[in-house]
Amino acid sequence: MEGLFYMAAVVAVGATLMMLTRQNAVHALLYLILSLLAVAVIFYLFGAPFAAALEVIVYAGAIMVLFVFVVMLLNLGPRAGGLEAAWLSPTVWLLPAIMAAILAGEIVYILSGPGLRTAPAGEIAPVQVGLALYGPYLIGVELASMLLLGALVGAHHLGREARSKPETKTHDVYSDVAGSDSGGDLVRAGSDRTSGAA
Amino acid sequence: MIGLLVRRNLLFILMSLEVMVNAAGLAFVVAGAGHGQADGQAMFIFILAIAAAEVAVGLALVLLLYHRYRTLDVDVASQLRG
Amino acid sequence: MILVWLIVVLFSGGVLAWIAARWNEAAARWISLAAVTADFLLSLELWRKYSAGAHFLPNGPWLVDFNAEWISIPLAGVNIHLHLAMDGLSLLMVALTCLLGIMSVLTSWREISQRVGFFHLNLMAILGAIVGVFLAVDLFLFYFAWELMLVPMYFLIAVWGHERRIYAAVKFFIFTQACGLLMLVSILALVFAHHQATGVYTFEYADLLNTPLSRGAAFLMMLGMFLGFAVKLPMFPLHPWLPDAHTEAPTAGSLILAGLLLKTGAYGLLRFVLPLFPEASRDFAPAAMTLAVAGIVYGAVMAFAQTDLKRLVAYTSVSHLGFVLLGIYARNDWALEGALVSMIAHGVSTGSLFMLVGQLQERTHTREMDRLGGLWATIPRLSGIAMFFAMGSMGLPGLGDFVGEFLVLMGTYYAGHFGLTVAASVGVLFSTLYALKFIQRAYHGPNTHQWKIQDLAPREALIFAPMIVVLLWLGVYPQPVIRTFQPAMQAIQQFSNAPGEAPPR
Amino acid sequence: MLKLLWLIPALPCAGFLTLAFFGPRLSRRAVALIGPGVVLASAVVSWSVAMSFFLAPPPGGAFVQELWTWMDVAGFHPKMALYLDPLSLVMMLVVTSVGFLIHWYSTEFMAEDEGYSRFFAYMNLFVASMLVLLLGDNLLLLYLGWEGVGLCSYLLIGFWYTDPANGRAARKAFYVTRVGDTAMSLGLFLLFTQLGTLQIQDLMREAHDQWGTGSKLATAAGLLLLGGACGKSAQLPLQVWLPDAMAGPTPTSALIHAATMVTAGVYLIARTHVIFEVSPTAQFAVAAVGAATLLIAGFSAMTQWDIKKSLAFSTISQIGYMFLALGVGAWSAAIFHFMTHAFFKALLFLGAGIVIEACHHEHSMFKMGGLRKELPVTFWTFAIAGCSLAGLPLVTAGFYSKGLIIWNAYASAGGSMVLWLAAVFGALLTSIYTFRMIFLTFFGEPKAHVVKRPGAAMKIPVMILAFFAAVAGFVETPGFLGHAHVFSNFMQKALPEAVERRGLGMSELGSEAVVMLAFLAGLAIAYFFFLKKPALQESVTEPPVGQAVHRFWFSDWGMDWLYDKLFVQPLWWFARINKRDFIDSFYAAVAAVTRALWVVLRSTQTGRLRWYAAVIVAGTILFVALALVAKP
Amino acid sequence: MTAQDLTALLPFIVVSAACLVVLIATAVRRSHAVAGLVTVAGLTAAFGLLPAAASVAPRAIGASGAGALVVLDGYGLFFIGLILAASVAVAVLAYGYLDRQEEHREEFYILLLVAVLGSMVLAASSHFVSFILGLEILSVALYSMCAYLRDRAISLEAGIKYLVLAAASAAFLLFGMALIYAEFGTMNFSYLAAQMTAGAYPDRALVAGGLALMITGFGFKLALAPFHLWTPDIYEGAPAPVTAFVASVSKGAMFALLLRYFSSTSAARLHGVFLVFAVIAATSMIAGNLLALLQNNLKRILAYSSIAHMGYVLVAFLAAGDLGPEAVTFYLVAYFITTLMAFGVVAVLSPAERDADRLEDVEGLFWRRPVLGALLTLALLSLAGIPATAGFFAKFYIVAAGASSGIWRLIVLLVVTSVAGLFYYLRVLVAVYSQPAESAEPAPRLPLASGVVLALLGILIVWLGVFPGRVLETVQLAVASLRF
Repeated sequence: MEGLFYMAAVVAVGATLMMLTRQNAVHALLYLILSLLAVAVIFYLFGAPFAAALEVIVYAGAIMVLFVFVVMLLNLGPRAGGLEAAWLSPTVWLLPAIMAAILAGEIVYILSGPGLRTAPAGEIAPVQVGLALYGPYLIGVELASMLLLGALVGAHHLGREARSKPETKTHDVYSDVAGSDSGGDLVRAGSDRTSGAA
Repeated sequence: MIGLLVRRNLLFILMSLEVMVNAAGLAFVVAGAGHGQADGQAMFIFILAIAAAEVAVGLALVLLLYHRYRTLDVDVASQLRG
Repeated sequence: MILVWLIVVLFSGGVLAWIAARWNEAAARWISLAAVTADFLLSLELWRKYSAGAHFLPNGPWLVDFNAEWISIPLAGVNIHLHLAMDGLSLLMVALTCLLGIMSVLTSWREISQRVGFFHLNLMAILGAIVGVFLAVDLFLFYFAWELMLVPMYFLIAVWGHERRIYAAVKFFIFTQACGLLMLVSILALVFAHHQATGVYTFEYADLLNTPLSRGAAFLMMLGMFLGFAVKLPMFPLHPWLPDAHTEAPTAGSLILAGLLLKTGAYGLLRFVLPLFPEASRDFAPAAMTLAVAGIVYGAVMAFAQTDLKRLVAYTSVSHLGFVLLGIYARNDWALEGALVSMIAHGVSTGSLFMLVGQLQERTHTREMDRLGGLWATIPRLSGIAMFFAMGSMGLPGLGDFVGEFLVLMGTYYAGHFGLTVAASVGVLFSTLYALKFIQRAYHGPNTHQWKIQDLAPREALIFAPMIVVLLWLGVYPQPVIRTFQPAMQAIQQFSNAPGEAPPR
Repeated sequence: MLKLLWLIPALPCAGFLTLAFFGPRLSRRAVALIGPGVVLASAVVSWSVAMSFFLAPPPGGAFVQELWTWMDVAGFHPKMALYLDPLSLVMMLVVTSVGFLIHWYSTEFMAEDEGYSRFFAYMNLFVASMLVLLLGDNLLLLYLGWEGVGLCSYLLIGFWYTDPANGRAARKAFYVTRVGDTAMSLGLFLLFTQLGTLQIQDLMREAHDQWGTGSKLATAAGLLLLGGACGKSAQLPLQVWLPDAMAGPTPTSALIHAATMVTAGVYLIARTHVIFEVSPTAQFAVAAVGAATLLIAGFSAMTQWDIKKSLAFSTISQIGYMFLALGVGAWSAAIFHFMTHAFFKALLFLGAGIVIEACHHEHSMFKMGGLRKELPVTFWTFAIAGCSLAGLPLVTAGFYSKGLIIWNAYASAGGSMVLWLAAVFGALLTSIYTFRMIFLTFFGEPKAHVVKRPGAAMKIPVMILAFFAAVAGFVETPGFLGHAHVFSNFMQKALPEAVERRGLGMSELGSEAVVMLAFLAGLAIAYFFFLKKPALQESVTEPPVGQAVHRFWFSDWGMDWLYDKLFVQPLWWFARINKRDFIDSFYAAVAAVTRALWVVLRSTQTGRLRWYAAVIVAGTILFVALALVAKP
Repeated sequence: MTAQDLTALLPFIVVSAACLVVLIATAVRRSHAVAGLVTVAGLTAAFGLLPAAASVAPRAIGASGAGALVVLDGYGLFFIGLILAASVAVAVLAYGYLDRQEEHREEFYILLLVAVLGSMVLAASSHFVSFILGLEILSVALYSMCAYLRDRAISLEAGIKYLVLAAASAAFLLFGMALIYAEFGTMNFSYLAAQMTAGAYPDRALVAGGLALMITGFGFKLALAPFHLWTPDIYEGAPAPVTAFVASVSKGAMFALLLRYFSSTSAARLHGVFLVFAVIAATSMIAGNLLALLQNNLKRILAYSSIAHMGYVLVAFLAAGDLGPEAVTFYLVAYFITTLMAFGVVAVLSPAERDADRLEDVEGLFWRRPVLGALLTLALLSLAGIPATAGFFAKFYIVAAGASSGIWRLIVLLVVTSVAGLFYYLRVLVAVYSQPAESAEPAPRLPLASGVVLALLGILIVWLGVFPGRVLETVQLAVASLRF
């Protein structure tokens, strides 16, 4: 159990670091997906299978796909590599690295306090999560749907083709992502799709 | 968080943002697991929704930036100063 | 109720003038003139009624009292009243305000030609705010009127001023506002100290009078309030705003600035600082008096050094107000009476000097003394009047200023400050320097620039005649003024002496 | 008749008001009528008051007429009241009479001057304020007259304002007198705070009761009053302004700088004599100042080429005599000398006026000469006045009054041999420069041809004054010459008697004899130097030492240069460098600092996204650290 | 979800419904008037329903195991009312403003309604989840609103900056919440308060760290000192009505939550947090006032002044005495009105292609458009704290609160910096009253609705300045309910 956790943690951190240093956007994306999967494993280990599943499906699946889609759309690929190199001179790295180190130190200090219970108390089944979602957090779900609606309308407005400049249509991708997430209130999701078409 | 400060490509900034939010989600799930409550995971789900919304608007902005300046370097868009 | 009328008449006059200006500008001037004269008559009527025997109302040394609910916050127990009250001191001050108000309207008859309506609105607003300051007895209302005074004055300087008006207006505003806020902090500290002692929030002057304060806290509060007033009465280190504000303000503006705004500072010291913090004022008195004398001497020397007429007259006000400050802090009967008389005399004499310089500027379009000279030949009557008021501001016996200065110096001497009295008398000597330089450069000497300007118009004579009469009357028979101020001064003395310490007779 | 006392100052005041407001519109004839007319009326009233005063002297030797209470502030209640006693009576008579004569004279002297009405307005104002000074019942009212007189002297000296030099002289006069006035006002404060009143009579009683002789307070008050007196009467430390005051028209010099104003100091000390009696040191100071001034002025007078300046110095020295008299306690002698001096000095000035007018405004005596034949009346009157000034024995008033003072300088309580010697040497100097003046202007070959003969209006006043200059002396004659004490008896009621001290080394006769000798010696020297062999003058002034001494005396013993360096230059220097008010720069500095801060902070707004993010992260790190470190 | 819960939530429901109606209406047929009308109607209806919700108050909704998500008490309702009123004003101003734009105009109203919903949730939230959700709804809507006018480069830039920085600060905020949740096991403010006051928590560092991280989130949203760098750029970049919304409603809602969070969890007593807030308040007052000194872009000046004003409110917040919360609430009311007025005038003046935010646009305004000039003067005077304006009494109240709890150093700093503040308000005033440059192009016609709103705001400023009594009572009622 312990070994698997540490291994997953190392993979996650390594993948993120690799993601940062890549010039090529696609490579970076792939590394990011890898780190997300590692995080999903950690979730599982902490007894949150439902969260792990969600992490894989929604996070790694939909959002990263979205990124890949945009990268493909703007075919950033290798061509942009040359530019990136110029921007990543070592001196640029110095200041942020120091800050990151200090912040990391602070957080480690905070976490090292006595209060944290390390061992997971046991598995929390998806049913409990579902009950919580539709018990006290019902309003949260409703609000999340409004949140996604706002994001949808905003993205639609911004993404719409400008009158003068050429542009590709990208907005239909979002609708299904937003739809799948909110889960419960399918009715609203349905209406989004229709508006998207207009 | 380092990506946010280092990379000038807006896309990379968005990706590092995603990592940061995800980290927070992880912290919540672990805390929830620690206390044996489902609240952590519920919170995680909401964080997912938030991340998704941010990404959606973020990428829309990326497209706009690309069409306007043909590049994703975020420092191009820094006319507002002083 | 008459007190409220005093303020309402002015403000409504201003608004009416602004509206009337839409159609014809002369109407605006007439309306504001009518408003101020009405107020002046009101104050005279009040004076006649109350100068006979100063009888007090039950709740303290007031002649007339008006109290109305204003802001009441039941939960927190804060209730601020619209409490206006008038005693001898404020009665005279209101009369002076109205008199100079009439003068300022008359002088700006021809000088202000564009945006007349807005000008008169501001003019009336300032006068109303000043009357408010003189009558307010509720500390919050006082502070409200005090801050309200600044804005119209700022507009007056910024819109109708001369070359560097923006700089001067902003400098004026920031100087006064900075110390005004300090005053606000000390007022609030006092209110909360009172709250701690008695458990009730009140801004009433009467209740706050005897709040038990620790020595250190009292000194700090007193200092805050003192600074708030000292900047208005340009005390020596805080005076640089005055010359700029005066040089750049239109004649009516500098008339009101010199005649009234400086008096609100002195009034504040008399009404609030001395009675509210008796011991602290007593400890602070020597320092304040030294600063006052420094102000007298420095003001006089600086006046001597100026070549711009208005700056010269501005510095004279610094010097004259130094006397007032000296008198206030000498804290005995003569000094206080002297301070009051010289306040009124200064208002009249410096006000007229400003009007004269304004007339001169209207005719010769310059204020630089070097380009003037030898005007006596072309405008003998105006020069004669200038000579009269220059003598007045020099403290020639027989005119108002002398009575004030003599009493102040006597009071200071009696209070045991021999050195200060000598220095102040040297200050008076320097006042001769600048007065004669003013006469010599502007009126005597050869007519180098062949000025051909027309002499005093009847309207202008109408302005200066009352001023000459008042100054002479003050010089020769100041008794009515002194008698009216007597009871108010008694009250201030009695408040400002720490219990047990006999008034320094 | 005494009730009309208030009319005396009121009449000239009314004259001033009418002339000031309606002057320009009135014709010259009307102005000539109003100006002197008013002063004549005032003179007539004062004579009638004097008559009734003699015939029915009011109880207690003084009459007080209260007009109104000036101010009443908790214990300090000066009243506007007029006080008449022998001292102020004599002064009043002299001022009004001599004033009228001079007014009459100036109707013609100023005939063609364009500021005609303005001149008479100022002259009337002067007479009015001088009368207020004399009749003032309390020191504050006296101070009012005092400053009024100072103002008029400023206005009149600077009368021809077109020439800046006159302006400067006028301002100098006013500044110096103002210095004196400040000292006097300090004296007033001291007196009031110590004795509780400024009403002169009560003041004198209080001073007598409360202060023992030699008390420090009395000395301080005395010295301060002496300071005021020196300022006004141009005595030693503050005498620089009188010679320059000659820039004004001659009638003003005659009226103000000879007869009346300059003696205001004498009047003040005489009026407050109790204070000086109480503190001998103050009294001695007065004597010392008097003696020193009369010598210095005497020497300077000898070296002047301008006739009016020479007369000015002679006035200073004569007032020195009066101060000497006051200093030694011979109060009535001082007033007696004042009276006689007023007559002959006014006459000398008027004569000089005629001479200047005659020689086409020529002031230098060396350019005049031999005017004896052309201006006979002027010559004779001038000669009488000159002799009276120099002290021609037995005939002239000057001899009696100066003789009395010189005798008292030795004989009276405060007197001493040194003072007496100084007085006698002064008399010698006086006769030298007087006769020098007479010989230079009236004798020798005529250098300037006479342009204008004096008209009747100028001749008659001069003749009347000449008569008084001669006759006025017999009122008070010394012991061996008929021993008439009319004047001193009359003054008895107001001023204490001069008390003889014991062990006198010489008799009054001896002192008078020595004075006569001095007069003759002076006459001889003057004759020998300035008429017989003019060449002799060069021989004295040629050698470097003589030249230095000459220049030193000429410039009023270098006092002018000293004061200029000591006070005037530093003030101008400070005014020049500090025109911009250095305190202002302090606030400008504050503004500059805030501006610099703004520039620094503005640079943080780079507009680059990553910089903003970096600042946020840094902020977070800082606050987390702060939260962790801070104690709970 | 009982009937009372629903009535309590009525305002939220109405606003969401309005948002959907606008969505559907635009889908059917794009018409600007309909969208605008529905929005305004929706908001006013929600405002109307407040008393109904108040009848049921105080209701804690979702009060099962995890503690109430949202609590509708007097305090929350007061702020919701304030937000709704302000949003109506913004909507009307936006209508006038957008009328002149060729952009699609209807989406703006949807985003506006979403943002309003977000801020309402914030004002009423008493749980981390509702807190973060409300914040994110508000922020996401604002990202798009800032970048709404897509053809303007500066709008795009503002949008990007706001998104990235808001997201980053949200991440920090979340992490802080996670730490506190890890420590206490509950996310509800009242439960947290109970545990914190009990002082039972072993791991002090964890809580302090968590709070510090959360402060970053608060600091960013309220544009307090170290986190203020984004404010001027976003204010200048975003269209004027959006800036008005950001400056007023979003800050107000956030401060409402801050006040609720800290006064309920009494965390402010922790010396560490008090010190942090004091430093923030001081730096924001200084930075805010100094940065604006020689600015000549009106919106940037107002941005910096809003930083400074938030510093002043923080001072009142730190004055925890009985007057503290009242002073904060009253100041926020006055601040809302004044900011809306100031930006409203800018919005009304701006032509189609760019915002009229340069000082030259305001040159001699008083002589060209006396009414607008007077209103702008009123706003500036109120910001400066001159008597007879709401700002004066608000500032007076803050100094009073500060004095009552004796935090003298901050009070003196407040006084000194507000004097520096005078300088740049006067600079603008001077421009308004100087001679109008002939070249100034004629300002666009004043749409009636915006005119009415601005006039109303003007009256409110004066009324609050002279007779604040009435409003003070309602404020006190609201605040009383805060300390349950």
